[in-house]
Amino acid sequence: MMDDLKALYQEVIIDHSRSPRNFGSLESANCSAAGVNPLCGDELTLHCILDADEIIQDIRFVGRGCAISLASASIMTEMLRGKTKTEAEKLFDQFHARVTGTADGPLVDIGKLEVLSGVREFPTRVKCATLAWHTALAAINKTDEQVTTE
Amino acid sequence: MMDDLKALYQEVIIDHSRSPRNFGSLESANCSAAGVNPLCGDELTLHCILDADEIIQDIRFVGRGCAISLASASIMTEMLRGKTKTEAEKLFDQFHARVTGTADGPLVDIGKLEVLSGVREFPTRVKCATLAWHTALAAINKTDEQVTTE
Amino acid sequence: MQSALTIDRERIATAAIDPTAIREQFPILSEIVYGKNLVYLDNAASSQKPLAVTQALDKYYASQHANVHRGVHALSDRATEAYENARKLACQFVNAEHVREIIFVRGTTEGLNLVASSYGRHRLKPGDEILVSEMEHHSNIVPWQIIAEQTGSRVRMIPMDDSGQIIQEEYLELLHEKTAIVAITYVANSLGTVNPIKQMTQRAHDVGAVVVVDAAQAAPHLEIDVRELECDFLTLSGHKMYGPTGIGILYGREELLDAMPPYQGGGEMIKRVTFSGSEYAEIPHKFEAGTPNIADSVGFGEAAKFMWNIGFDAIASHEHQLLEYCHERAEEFSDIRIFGMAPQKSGVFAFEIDGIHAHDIGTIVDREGVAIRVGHHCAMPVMRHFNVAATARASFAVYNSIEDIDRLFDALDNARELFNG
Amino acid sequence: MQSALTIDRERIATAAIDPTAIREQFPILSEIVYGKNLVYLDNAASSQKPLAVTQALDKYYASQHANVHRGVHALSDRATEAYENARKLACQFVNAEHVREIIFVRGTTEGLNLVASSYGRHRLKPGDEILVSEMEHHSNIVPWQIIAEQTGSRVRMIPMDDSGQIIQEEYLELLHEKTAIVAITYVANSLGTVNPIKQMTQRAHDVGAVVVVDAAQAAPHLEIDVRELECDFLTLSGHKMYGPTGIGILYGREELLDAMPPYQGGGEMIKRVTFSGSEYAEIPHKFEAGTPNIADSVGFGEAAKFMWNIGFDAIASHEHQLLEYCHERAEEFSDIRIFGMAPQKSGVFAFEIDGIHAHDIGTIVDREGVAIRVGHHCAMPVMRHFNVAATARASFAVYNSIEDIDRLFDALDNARELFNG
Ligand SMILES: Cc1ncc(COP(=O)(O)O)c(C=O)c1O
Ligand SMILES: Cc1ncc(COP(=O)(O)O)c(C=O)c1O
Repeated sequence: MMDDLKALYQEVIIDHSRSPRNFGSLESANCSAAGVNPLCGDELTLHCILDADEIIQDIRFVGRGCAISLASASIMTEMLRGKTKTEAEKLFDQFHARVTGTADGPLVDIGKLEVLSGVREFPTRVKCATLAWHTALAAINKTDEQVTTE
Repeated sequence: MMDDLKALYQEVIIDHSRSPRNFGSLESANCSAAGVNPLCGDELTLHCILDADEIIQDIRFVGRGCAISLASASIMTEMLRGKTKTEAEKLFDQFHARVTGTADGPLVDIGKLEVLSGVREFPTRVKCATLAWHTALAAINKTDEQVTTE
Repeated sequence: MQSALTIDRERIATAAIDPTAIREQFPILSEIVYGKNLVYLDNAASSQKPLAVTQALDKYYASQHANVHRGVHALSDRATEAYENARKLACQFVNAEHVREIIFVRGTTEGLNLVASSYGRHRLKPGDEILVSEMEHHSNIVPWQIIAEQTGSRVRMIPMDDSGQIIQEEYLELLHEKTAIVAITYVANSLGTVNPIKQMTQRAHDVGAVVVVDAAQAAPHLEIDVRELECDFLTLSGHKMYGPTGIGILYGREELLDAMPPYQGGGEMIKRVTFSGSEYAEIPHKFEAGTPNIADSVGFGEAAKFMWNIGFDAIASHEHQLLEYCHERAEEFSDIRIFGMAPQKSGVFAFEIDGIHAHDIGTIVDREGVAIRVGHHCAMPVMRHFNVAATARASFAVYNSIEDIDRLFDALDNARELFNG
Repeated sequence: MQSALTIDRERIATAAIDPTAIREQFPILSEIVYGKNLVYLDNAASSQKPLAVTQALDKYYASQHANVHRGVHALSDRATEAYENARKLACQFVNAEHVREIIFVRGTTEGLNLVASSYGRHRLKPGDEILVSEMEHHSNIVPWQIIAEQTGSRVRMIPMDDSGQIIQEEYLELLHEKTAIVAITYVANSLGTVNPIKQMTQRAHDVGAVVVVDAAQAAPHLEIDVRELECDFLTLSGHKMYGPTGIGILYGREELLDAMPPYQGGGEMIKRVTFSGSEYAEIPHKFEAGTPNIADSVGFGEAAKFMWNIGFDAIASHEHQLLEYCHERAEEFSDIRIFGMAPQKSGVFAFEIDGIHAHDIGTIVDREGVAIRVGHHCAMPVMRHFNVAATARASFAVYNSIEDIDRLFDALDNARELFNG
């Protein structure tokens, strides 16, 4: 089988997709957003608690989707807890550049998100990898509108 | 110049188109119809007097058009005066078959209409040659609707 | 159904169609993707085009093109003849009585919108009902929702059962004197179900409703006969039946089309225009405003001829064998769930695999050169019925072979390996 | 204007364009009709297509086709990329700011209907006024009449003078706070007049009206810049600018498109469909229901490149010289009357000959291989203005030459001979 498929579907990804972390609702959330990937109809709802200093105190999601989108949501929630809004945005930019292959200059360290960089070889799946992120940014920016990856 | 053009634009045709016979309105008409050739926007209105025996007592037209349509209207009115409705319809069928080249069997005598048979070589102009006829038949059949050659 | 071991390859090999010979007419089928020979099983989304069709386009542009209908010069005459001849072929394709009952549209979606907007606006009153089945493509739902909102009428859903068949008793229950329109698909794109159109039409006519048939998925597989079906409107897309993109047809019964207001306004569809008002042309021109898609209409006619040359019986039996083979092979695997088990079913194999999202399946088989469609197939209510977000779908055309299906099943093994180790 | 004797053939010969070289890219121009070499002067109705365009169609079907947007397989990806790349080219073609402001439509007629129906229904109130000039093509009149009737608004005519120019004072008189929409053509197809769009747009904006520009006849000749024009909507047809039939574009300002309801409903234009209601996708997809005309969009992009390669300045100056030459040659004849004498005029030569109906002229020159258009040119109000039923019209493209015009004038002599000889 092809290496790029193996790079995409690493064990970590399969694992996160089967047992997503921070999966569930968050009663006390003060910001939420829903995202939809019109490509496959997958939907994802994101809840988080943003404190007065714009620090993400807690973040959870519910929804269904392909392995890539679930793993991405799962890993993202792990990484965003404790980050400020600005840090979250910056991280997304770095992540986005990595999965679209548009990063220039030396590779920055994106931590655990690294496991998703195989998406680079699958342009049609970039939307799956970024859906959770778009939704999270909409939530913490308190954009009411539903997010789509189109 | 090409022979078929000369056959189409015979002197008789040019003459009829320049000085159409039976051109004008007919106050006492008991049936009328308007026809339009959407190809060029030409319009023609036909008036006639049909008596109790369905004989065309008088027939006149007004309108404007190309040489073919004016000549056809002019010659038609000359020929239809005195004919019965049924005779008119039969003559049209013969004329139509001649100008579309769909007549089978030996050529019937269509009298003066013969000068228009050059239209056969110009399929896009059949509508011009038959507009007056369609309108006349609509009039004597008392069809209210406006006629078009489409 | 037979078990996998007894698959009768010989029976299949003696089918009326030789896909290898047919494939030569489709240059794209020789494409190599990721180093593999392409296996194209996404035909329900859009089929590939034979050379006869693309060459007809070339020929049209190289020797016949001009604008149609209003010219007296030679090319305009040629173009008009080519275009109107395509209309005659389309008329034969659905066996309509009159050529003027055929309107060229962009595709099924436009055909349905034309009927919803023009017939709907003319006919629907507040309180009227439009029945739409649960298995419709979005194109046969959304236009009705839009016109219902504008006219105060109401869209009601005819439910289906878990085999993917319309529940006829429920349909009869829903039908009553308020039913103005019944909009149903001939073949369901997400399930393959072939609906009993004739029977449903008769019942609809009993209560005075008109029937609009979405034949997008029927056209590539079945011989369509609007007179036999007795339907009032029927529409289909060229690009799903070996024809070019951008063209399709709408059939409508003459009396209905005559009574309807125009859909779009412009050149070609008028008799006379003044600033105090305009008079409309006769059908079909009343519904064809503007310069039509002349070249692709010609290509559409060529696609119809391509299908006639193969023959509908041969097409149906070939595709049926592919479908049976698919079902047989699926039996080998306990992790495959098939969507759509209607006895009357055309060449669609929709499925999911336990624990692997359709989207991932799509990506994995793609790397083996196998093109299938994954997602909601523009049929979200069907997905909701089965409580899934997406399914995987392989759909067949005359050029597909038993080997193509084996390639699909081999590729599915890769997915299992990646996900289940 | 110079007299015929002083025609500067040298000046013409040194033009930036060599029609002979260009003609080789158009196979149809080698057609023989009635034993004569074709002279195609019916470009305003529809232009011919260069090999670059037809080859792009072939290439698309032979290596890239699948349905767009929703597939994860390789071909679907190629098709989507080809289609969205065509949208980028279209965006550059009209110099729009955002790619999402470009909607693919069948042609100008559909573009105008989309705006009339969708923007019109959203915006027009009883008593509102829509201003439409006297020189509009029917496609820019009838859609407004239809929506005016549905919304209780009113279409008013902006008159033109006998040179074929919009009377600006009358336009200013008509503009007031009830004016919701101004719909004007950039170039008039029956006269060649180039209208002062930018200036008219500014005046319309002063009273809060939006401006819809019909650029069908501008696209083949002028560099279009929606930001410079400041118009709100602009639409054009591919088939008049060397592209395939069945495709065109509508540009609309983002805020306006965002606020408008969809035009057609179906696949591709939704986010989510349920029987209790549907949510629509973002622009441009909201306005592109159903499978788009993918191949012809790609062909459209290729046509834009064809024009860029030649260059708009070269195109304009070449066509201007042909027009001047036509006017000069017309001066030789006292029986020719020209329609359209605006100082700003593009490559349209509309005329009549004393005592010979346009229709007869068309037939006679056709037999010499010369294709011109005769009739009302879908501009009946213009015909009424000049009190004629029909005119003859020669219209130019980059492949036309001075010889073509000589051939036309020679053929006109035949008409005179038949009628007066
Ligand atoms: C000025 C003008 N507007 C609109 C149209 C309609 O264009 P289409 O027929 O391509 O829709 C035309 C072409 O006939 C035209 O010349
Ligand atoms: C059943 C059905 N109806 C309608 C459509 C819409 O057809 P198109 O996209 O060609 O307008 C499709 C195709 O996607 C379909 O499968």
